[in-house]
Amino acid sequence: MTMGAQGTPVTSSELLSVVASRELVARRTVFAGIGLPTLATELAQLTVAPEIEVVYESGVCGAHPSHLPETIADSVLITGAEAVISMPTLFGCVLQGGHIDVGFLGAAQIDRWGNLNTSVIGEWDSPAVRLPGSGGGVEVMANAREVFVVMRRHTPHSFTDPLDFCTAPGPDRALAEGIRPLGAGVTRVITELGVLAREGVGHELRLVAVQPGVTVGQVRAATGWDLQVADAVTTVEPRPPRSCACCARTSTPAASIFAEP
Amino acid sequence: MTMGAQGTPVTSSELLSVVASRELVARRTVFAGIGLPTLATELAQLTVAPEIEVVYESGVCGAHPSHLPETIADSVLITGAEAVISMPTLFGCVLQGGHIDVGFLGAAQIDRWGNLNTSVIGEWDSPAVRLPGSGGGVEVMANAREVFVVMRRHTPHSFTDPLDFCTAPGPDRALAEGIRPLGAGVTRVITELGVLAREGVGHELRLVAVQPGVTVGQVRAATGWDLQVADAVTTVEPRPPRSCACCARTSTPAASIFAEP
Amino acid sequence: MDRTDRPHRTGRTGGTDKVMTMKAAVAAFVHDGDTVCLEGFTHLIPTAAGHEIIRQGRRDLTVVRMTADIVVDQMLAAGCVSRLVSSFVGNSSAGSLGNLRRRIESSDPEPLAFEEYSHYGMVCRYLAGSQRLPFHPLRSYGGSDLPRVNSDLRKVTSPYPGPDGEPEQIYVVPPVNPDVTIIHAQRADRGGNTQMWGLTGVQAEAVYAARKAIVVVEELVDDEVVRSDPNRTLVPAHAVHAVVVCPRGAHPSFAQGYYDRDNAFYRAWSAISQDPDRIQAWLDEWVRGTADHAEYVAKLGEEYWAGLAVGEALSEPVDYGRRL
Amino acid sequence: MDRTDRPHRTGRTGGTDKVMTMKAAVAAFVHDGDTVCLEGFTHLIPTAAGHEIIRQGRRDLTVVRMTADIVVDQMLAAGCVSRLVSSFVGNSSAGSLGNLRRRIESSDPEPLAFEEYSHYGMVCRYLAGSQRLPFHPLRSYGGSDLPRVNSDLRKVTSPYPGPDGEPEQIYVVPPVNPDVTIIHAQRADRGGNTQMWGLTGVQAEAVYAARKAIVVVEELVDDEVVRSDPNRTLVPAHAVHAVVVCPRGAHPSFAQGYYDRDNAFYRAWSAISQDPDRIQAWLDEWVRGTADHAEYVAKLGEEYWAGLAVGEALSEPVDYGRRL
Repeated sequence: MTMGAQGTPVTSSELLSVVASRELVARRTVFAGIGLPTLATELAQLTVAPEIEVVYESGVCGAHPSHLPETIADSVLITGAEAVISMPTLFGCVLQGGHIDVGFLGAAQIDRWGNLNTSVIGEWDSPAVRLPGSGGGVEVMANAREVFVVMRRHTPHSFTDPLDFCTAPGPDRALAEGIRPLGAGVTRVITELGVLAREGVGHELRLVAVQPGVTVGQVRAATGWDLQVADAVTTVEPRPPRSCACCARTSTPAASIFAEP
Repeated sequence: MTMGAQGTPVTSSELLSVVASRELVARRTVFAGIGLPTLATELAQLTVAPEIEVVYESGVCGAHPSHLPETIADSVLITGAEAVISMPTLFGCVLQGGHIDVGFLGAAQIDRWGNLNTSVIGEWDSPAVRLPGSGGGVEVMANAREVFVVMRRHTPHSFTDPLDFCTAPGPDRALAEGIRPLGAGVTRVITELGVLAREGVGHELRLVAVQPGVTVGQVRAATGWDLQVADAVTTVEPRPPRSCACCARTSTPAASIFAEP
Repeated sequence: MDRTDRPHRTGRTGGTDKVMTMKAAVAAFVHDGDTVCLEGFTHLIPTAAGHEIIRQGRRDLTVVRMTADIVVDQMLAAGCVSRLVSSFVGNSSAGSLGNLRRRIESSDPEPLAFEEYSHYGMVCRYLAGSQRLPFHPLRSYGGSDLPRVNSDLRKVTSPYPGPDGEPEQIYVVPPVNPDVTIIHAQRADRGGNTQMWGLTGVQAEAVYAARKAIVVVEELVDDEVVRSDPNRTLVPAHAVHAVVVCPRGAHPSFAQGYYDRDNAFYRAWSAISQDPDRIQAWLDEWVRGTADHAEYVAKLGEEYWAGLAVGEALSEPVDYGRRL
Repeated sequence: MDRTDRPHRTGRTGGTDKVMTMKAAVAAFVHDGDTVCLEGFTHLIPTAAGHEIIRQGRRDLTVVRMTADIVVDQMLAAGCVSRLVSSFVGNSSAGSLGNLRRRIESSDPEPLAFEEYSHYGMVCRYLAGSQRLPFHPLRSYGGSDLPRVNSDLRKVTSPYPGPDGEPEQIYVVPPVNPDVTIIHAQRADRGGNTQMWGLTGVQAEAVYAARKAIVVVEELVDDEVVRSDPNRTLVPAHAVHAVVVCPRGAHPSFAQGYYDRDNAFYRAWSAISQDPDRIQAWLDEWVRGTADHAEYVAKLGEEYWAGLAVGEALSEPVDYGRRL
């Protein structure tokens, strides 16, 4: 746990969101799913990327919330929004139609190509852990121009190859089956240890930045495959800039927003 | 031209509409396309079949018009309606979804199986007459439980076999191609000479009623194939019952409603 | 059956009065072994209907729902469900579902057949079902393991050349046609013309896909209210078989403009559902121990509901015009 | 190009000001040889946009429109169109289209390529186009001669067994992706969030199917008006490239709540379009002879418009609620 600008404790969730939000600079439309991605996109819009348009997985476009939303379906996202669209329009026309620049996903497992597992740990028929499943993850991966992944825990169990199950495949797996997805798949993975990046089809994830105080060796040791490392690995800016200012714009205390479920 | 109840002239359109509207007794949902079918369904709802629900090809359900509508898209059908739905919902969910009991169609040509031509007279590539085309006719024929056809002119050119072109095929033609439509196809044809009926798949149209003063022989002579005739041919009730009452419920004179375009 | 058990004709033009009690509607339209769709994407979740299904002790249901959340976990705990078709099984972002996980991970107390789709896969199943299509195509699943464990995810070859001029394959999903779909909405008229606002999800398609449909509403309104804004009617009367008036019936989810989401309950459920005994006690007290949803609402108490109250934010009216 | 020719950033949160003149929008987004979709099913027909295309002398357009009616006949007469994709070619129920018939029946003065679909075939082409699907299935065309003359109507075999257990075939249509779609609507904000009511047809899908979209509106409204009723926004800003303010731009069709359909004009057109000289004279006077739609409106005169005026019929507001 690090400390925020005003001395408040910064949880891992907040740190991940802040780093993720920075990556959104210069992107245009973002698709925000359930959980951490919502926080990251909200933060981005309120801080480093005010021009991005966030489309929520609930169907809200152009939200102007009176309070910082707790979920993608929070009623404050709907009241005063520019548009609320149905699921067929959202997934069919907006996402599959190719209007999304960046999709945000979480996962229990990720492999070196950015394929994601959100279904089961263990065997499908008798899983050790039943995870929430695809949600819109399969669609985000297939249709967003690029995908950012936020992983809460960077361990060899979550960064593993092969996956126990591939729920949302990146373009390499899709192409191997003869199906051509629209986007590049995962291009950023943000964890509590650092940031991995991937160029697109045919490329593996590479370590490009570490969190303050974390070494390249630590990240490689926490990764379940032989992780590639960029020539110049940078260090993530430690202080979450303006995140507290953004929370101050609303009446919701940061602590409640960033609480782990 | 015959005379209506109150001595007003009854045009052929009005007569056709009145006869057609009577056939709607005991039907539940009716799909009303452009032109004459609109008049027939409006009349039916206002006279002999007040319980029928009319779904207009424009997307209006449960209309409560302040004035007798001139078209399926008349603004008086929309204001005060119970629902207005989009084209994808109308054609996809309501019509193709199987919610329509009776569809109403017009045509330039009809054959003995109730197949319809609304595309061209003559050859497709260099037609003598370019007709309006399918509209929703292909869908109405494929998806309504049964189809009523109103034909303005009963002549060997319009009652012809084979058709110059089959736009909207009945189930016999569809089944011959291995495709199974939902409904029975055309079950009633109403003309200025009489009423033809058809039982469903495998059956031809049969003359079941003649307009007052018309003989079976005249109808057969006006039909371009050897028309089957029912054992007991009835005569159509001559007076358009309550049709003027229905017009009186609105502020539109009957004459303007029933004028030929 | 009392009079409210079946729709009866009224003098209402072109309409049938379909208002029934929840008890009567569930008795009439939800049977053991049925495929029951409950839709509502985080908003307007038909919780009260799920509770009545529990009260009436339905068994062996196949539940179809994009986001299987608290109400599904409760129905699982009550032993109503033998098969689940879903694209997200979790307690929103508040945690996981104890009963669901025990059923799938340990067959405790009995196995649960589970068919996993993606969100858009579910949407396309409703689209196919509502439109009477044999399948619906979607640009998902290429390279996924889901088709390996779900044989209903299949491919067709497009009859048009792909962007590179070569034949193109695409995944398709089959239609779903539930025996009954149940949705919750803000308001309807007695005939079933149903108006919703805020998040509208996939409810209209889920209704059209079903053989029968129950609409549960916060408010029954006069025909004139509905007819003042026909574009707001997302589900027309012809697709509805029962209208159930059940205020606050979407709790703990929300009804835009009526009451807010009960986030505390979502968090609490994650704890309750970890413990099979606690959840049975909860069901005994709040579902099996209440006669109907009105009693559940009263038991929570007005002070509780005050905490979920919302202020007013009215839409600006639009003008439909009238002929002069 | 003047400043209004291209969207420019403003301080508006998350939005771009896309307001342009009709002249600038057509100049920017409609080019010779383009595929241009004009949608609006009998209601909100983008006539003024069609007139501006005529004024700017576009050539060799492929026009995509379900109901090819007066505005298409006019564009044909002006020589703008070489190909038409449609499901109904007629002057509503008022008669037939003279130019269109001469072009197709007699190649007079030049041939017109014509692709005939059914209404739902067109809808499905927009659905496929808007969803980036390689095709969309529909239960039409079995036994029809249309597939014989339109090779884009094709069949696929469903990968699921049919009702009789045997393989099932179904027709499909290909996507349509116009270079530009133009629609008319009641109102939008400066960013392009577009609200429509009354008949809404297939406009949203036609916009999403297009590479660029122009929305022509009766009224530009403040953001707060749109945001008071987000469910009314059928076309969100992200799908719109230009907003053109053009009151009465749907004449002779109607704009629900703004003005009624000009039935007399529909009937008059059937006569005008029978005579090639009369239609050119009409175009010279009313289109080529007017600088823009405002001049066309003024030329008709206030008395004329008074005959199309409608009274008020306001929708009852709904409550979106606000957090307390």
